[in-house]
Amino acid sequence: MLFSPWATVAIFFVVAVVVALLISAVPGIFTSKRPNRAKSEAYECGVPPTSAMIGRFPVRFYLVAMLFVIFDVEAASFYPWAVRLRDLGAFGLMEMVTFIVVLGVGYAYVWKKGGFSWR
Amino acid sequence: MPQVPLADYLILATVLFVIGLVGFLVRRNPITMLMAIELMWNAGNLVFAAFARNFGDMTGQVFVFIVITVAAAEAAISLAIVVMVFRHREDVDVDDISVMRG
Amino acid sequence: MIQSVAIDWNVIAPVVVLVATGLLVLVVDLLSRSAPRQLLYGIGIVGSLAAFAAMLPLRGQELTTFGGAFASDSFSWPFDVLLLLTLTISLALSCLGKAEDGANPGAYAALLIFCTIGGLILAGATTLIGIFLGLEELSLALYVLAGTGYPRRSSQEAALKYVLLGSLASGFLIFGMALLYGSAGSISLAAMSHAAYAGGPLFIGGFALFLVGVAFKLALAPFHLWTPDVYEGSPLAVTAFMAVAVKAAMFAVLARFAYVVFGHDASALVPLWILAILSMIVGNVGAIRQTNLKRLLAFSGIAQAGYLVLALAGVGRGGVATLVFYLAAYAFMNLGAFAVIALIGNGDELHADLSAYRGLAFRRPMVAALMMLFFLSLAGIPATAGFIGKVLLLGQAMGAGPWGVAMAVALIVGTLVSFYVYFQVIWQMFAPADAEAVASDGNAAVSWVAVAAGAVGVLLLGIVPQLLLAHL
Amino acid sequence: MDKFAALVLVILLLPLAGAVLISFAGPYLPRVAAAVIANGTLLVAFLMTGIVALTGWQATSSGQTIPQHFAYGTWALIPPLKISFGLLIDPLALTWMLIITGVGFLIHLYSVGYMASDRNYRTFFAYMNLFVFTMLLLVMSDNFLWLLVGWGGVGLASYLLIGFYYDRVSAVLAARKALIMNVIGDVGIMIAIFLIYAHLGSAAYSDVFARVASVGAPALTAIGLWLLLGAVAKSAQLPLHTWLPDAMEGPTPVSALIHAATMVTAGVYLIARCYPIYDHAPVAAEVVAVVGATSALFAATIGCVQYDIKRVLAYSTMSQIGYMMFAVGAGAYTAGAFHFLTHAFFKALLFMAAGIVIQNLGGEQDIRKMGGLAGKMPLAFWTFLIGTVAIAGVPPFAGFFSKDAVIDAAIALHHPVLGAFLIIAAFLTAFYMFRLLFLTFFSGAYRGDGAPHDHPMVSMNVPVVVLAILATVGGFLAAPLGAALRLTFVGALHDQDIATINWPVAAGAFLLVVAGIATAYALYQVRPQLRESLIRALAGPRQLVMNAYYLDTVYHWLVEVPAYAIADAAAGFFETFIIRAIPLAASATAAALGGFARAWESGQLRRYGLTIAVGVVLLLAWYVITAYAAASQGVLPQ
Repeated sequence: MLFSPWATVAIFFVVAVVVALLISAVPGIFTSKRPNRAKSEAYECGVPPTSAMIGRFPVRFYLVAMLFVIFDVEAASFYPWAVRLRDLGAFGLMEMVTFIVVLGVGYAYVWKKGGFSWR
Repeated sequence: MPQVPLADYLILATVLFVIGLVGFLVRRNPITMLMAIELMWNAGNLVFAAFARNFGDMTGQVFVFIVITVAAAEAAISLAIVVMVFRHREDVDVDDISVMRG
Repeated sequence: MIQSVAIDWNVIAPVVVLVATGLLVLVVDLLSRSAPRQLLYGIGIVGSLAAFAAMLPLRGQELTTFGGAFASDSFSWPFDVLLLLTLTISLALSCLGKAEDGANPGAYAALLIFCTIGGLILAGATTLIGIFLGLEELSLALYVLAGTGYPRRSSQEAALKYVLLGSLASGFLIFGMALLYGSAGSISLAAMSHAAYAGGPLFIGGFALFLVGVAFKLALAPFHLWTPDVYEGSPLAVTAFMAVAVKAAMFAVLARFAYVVFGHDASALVPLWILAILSMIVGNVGAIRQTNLKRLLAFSGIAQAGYLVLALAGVGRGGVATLVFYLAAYAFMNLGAFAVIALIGNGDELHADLSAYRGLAFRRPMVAALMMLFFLSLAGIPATAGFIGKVLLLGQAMGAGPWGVAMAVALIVGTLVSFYVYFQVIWQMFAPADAEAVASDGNAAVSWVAVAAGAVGVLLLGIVPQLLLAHL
Repeated sequence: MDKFAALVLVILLLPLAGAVLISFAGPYLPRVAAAVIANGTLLVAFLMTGIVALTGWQATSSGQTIPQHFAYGTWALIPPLKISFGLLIDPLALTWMLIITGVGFLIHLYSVGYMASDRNYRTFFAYMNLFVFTMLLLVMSDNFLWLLVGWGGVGLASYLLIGFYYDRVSAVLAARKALIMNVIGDVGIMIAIFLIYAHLGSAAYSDVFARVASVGAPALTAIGLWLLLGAVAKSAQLPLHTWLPDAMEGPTPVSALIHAATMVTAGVYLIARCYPIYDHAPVAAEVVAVVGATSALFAATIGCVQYDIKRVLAYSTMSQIGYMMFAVGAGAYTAGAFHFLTHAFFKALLFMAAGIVIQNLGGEQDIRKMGGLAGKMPLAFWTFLIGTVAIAGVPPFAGFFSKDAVIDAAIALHHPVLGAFLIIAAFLTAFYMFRLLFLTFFSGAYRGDGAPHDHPMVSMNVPVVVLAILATVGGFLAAPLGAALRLTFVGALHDQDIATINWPVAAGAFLLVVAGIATAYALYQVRPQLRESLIRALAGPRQLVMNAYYLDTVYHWLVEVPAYAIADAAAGFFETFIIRAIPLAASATAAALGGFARAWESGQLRRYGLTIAVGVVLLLAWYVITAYAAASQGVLPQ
């Protein structure tokens, strides 16, 4: 009974959850917390900070990062396709053309709407 | 090379998954929460990959590939939304986002 | 070693048409300096109708393509029709003067269309990959759409909540799918039925997590919490779309999964029955004191999702017919109600507030009468589609053992509670108007078309249900 | 759908189309348009019904068979219940259809004049057309469910039309009373349908009647009695008749159409339609016969002492329907239908002639304030006279033949006591109708206040004259009607031929009729003093009868008073402790739950996430626990 697959799975889950919780909690438990003013100040290379630490987001960086991530990962789809291009033949070519057209329309749209301009 | 047993992968994946979940629940910065979610998704990927290797079957790996692609799109969209929401706010704390309730 | 992939273009014709329409909308928006948005949405509507035309020859056929990964069969067909209907009406409502589209109509229309494509894929998916891709396409586009009212803070908030919680739910879904894959050794649902027969922790754990992902999208309690906030914050036309299309597509998935995987033994679905009962309670009770109609309809949608689960109780062809019938009824009455909200305010979000309806029966008797019709149908009053739907659901549940009976009881009790909710709205319309009543003089023809479509649907299905039932 | 099926469907839907058109387009149409639509739809429907009837007649007499049953598909399929929509157009239904559309058209025409000055003119025609539609649905349906729809529909139309003068309290009360009584009957029919469905597994006539023989007599008797409850309420038979006299509050055309010619005979139709059930349930049939004959006599006695012209006619209607009920209860279905036919002619005629009198007297209905009107309103007098001799049963007018057919049946089918009731009722009918005639048109000079005037209106006079002709010659329809109905009542056990007259019985009945007329003549024309002394001598019984045997009072004490007492007690106790407490508790619970649901809906994203996580844990826990439970019972999968 104890070694039925269900018992295994129960133990398995308990272990996983406990380990995960432990890992999450360990830093909180073992770190020494002695905050002082200097520690909680923003680090501005030794110069006293001039403004609040939590400021505006650097939105532009995110924008570029997002676009990069998307197109980067889409580009990753080319690899398996390229490896098997010969086997896939004309069908594979057509498929990739369709894929690129769809991507291209999206790309053109982003461009036109000013997604790439460094405002 | 000794084969890593399937169960180890599963335990690792589950640990990752729960860490992601806990991270989602305890963090208040939406970016961090998104990272936690990515961790959960990738825990799923790990399971897929582990089973695919175990079965010697490609579909699991294809699935991983697709999940990664979708995850990229999802990350981009989430980031865009987070940026939109926090453009005009002082700090980034999801607990302050509760105009609607009840 | 690579088998040539034979694609039956007829099967995916509706999807192809919609993809082309979405791209066309984007291109038109790109090329013309100032295309009126009505033109873009008009293209979308035409594309939606074209996709419907492409579906007509598929009716009654049992076809698959992509090596059996995508099906167009008598099961998916009615769901596809509902999705296209919803797309058409949402696009129509988006044309209204005050409708929000984030000042970016091309992207807005394209996203609505891509959402629908996701729904079509979901309805036809027979493998986990199809389900995942369809679900994500639907969701990702909806996350953005929820935020298209972004000058409003509530819309921003809706998008943020939806995307974070939605991704979290997807995390469960993926992990669950991975375990299902592990239990079955394949991603096809047909293979999964063997694993289901064998039971076992991998399969059960996988299914439980999969169920979480699906229940989240269906807004089944306790995974429903996002629903009222997201419905309230999203632009009106998007809320209408979300309410109907997501439910239709997700119920297609859930039903296919239930029939293919649990066709022989539905005992593993018991938690789903519990979620349904919980949803009926939470949805109806939560709606009691809402003052925002979108929010009220969100809670109502939670309860209706619970009702819809009844259709899956008990196995048999009747279940799918019941499901489709109630979904159609639900689509008509919800789209109708949203169309009325859009009608009187010309798409303005202010008119989602209940106070805008005080005295409507005296200012706009025809509009108030139609709104009353939709709410009577939601309440399940005879001669409306909602009534017949509930009768069918009860019939389905009563033959499904003790859990079915429990759900039937919950449906009846929930319906009684919902009377209070819905009649309060009707009561408001007949209450004397405030002096500072919001102007409600919107009269656009396009919203009338949507309202009329809803009204005709509700009445026809309510009076002559056989019109639909005969074809299911 | 073939041509014939479409034609029949159009007959049914035309009045509905008229009602809808007048209702929705009415305010934008001139008054005359409403009248034209209402009359036009009915005239066309009547002509089409005539075509159907003649086609059927020709086909049958040349030995062919034509379809009687038209199926239009399934209306709803809610397994295992299947409700189809179809029409059954057999001679029985056609008899009723011809009267509904034909007499209905004449009464519509009459209303054009009668209602000319009413401010709710369009509403009136919309209601009237609605009534015709529902009545047609009732008789044309091929199953019990649509019959019930029509049955409820005519009740609704009747309610609307009795309360047509809604600013009169008495009219509103009368409408309410009629509705309540009718709903009692509706419930009876519903229960009957449930029983039919439970025992016979279908609600379609064809299925039900085919399977009747396979069901035991007790079940059929129960079904028959529940059906009878509906019939009694709708046809104003004992003991649910008290709404009919009050229903005279409605406009006179309404009384003529609904409360004389058509709706009140729905009970007769129902029992004739269900003849296989009653043939197999002799007890129920006997009850029908007893109710009918008793009602006939009962109402006739009351008719002798009433002073309101329309109330006299109302009681006479109840009495005549008693004849029909007796006939169908005894098994002489054809005789019942025949009496329905002639009664529709002469009773509609009487009401419409009375309507002319009432209108010319400025709304006066009390016959004590009439008198001597024969010369002043010749057309009304002559037509009323024809109606009177027809209903009294003077040959060769219509009533003679049909009433004789019923009395013949009573004798032939060995109902001596009930037959005696009917014969006495025939005597009384002759008496009270001629009393009415004498008091209204003769008995000295005019006794009313305002001067009587005669406004001849073509639209009112034409239908009256047409009906007068029909009331005169209607009796000769016996042979064709009998031949036609033989096709419906196939295999009926006791059905009687109506075309042959049992002359000794007829002569005896006629003598009684003459005696009745003579008595009326003696008391109201020749010797008014005798009448006065008779009234003094019989003051007690007269009081009893004048008050309709105090049945209203009995109901008041038996039903209303206890009901109100219970209600008061309930208000005192239940209301405080239970009725008010339950909603309070319910609303408190709902508010608490609602508060919980709203508090749950905190707007806090991370709490939503936490809820999801907890939900997942509970879900997994459920599966693990159930798996362990299954494992401990040794049925663990795998």
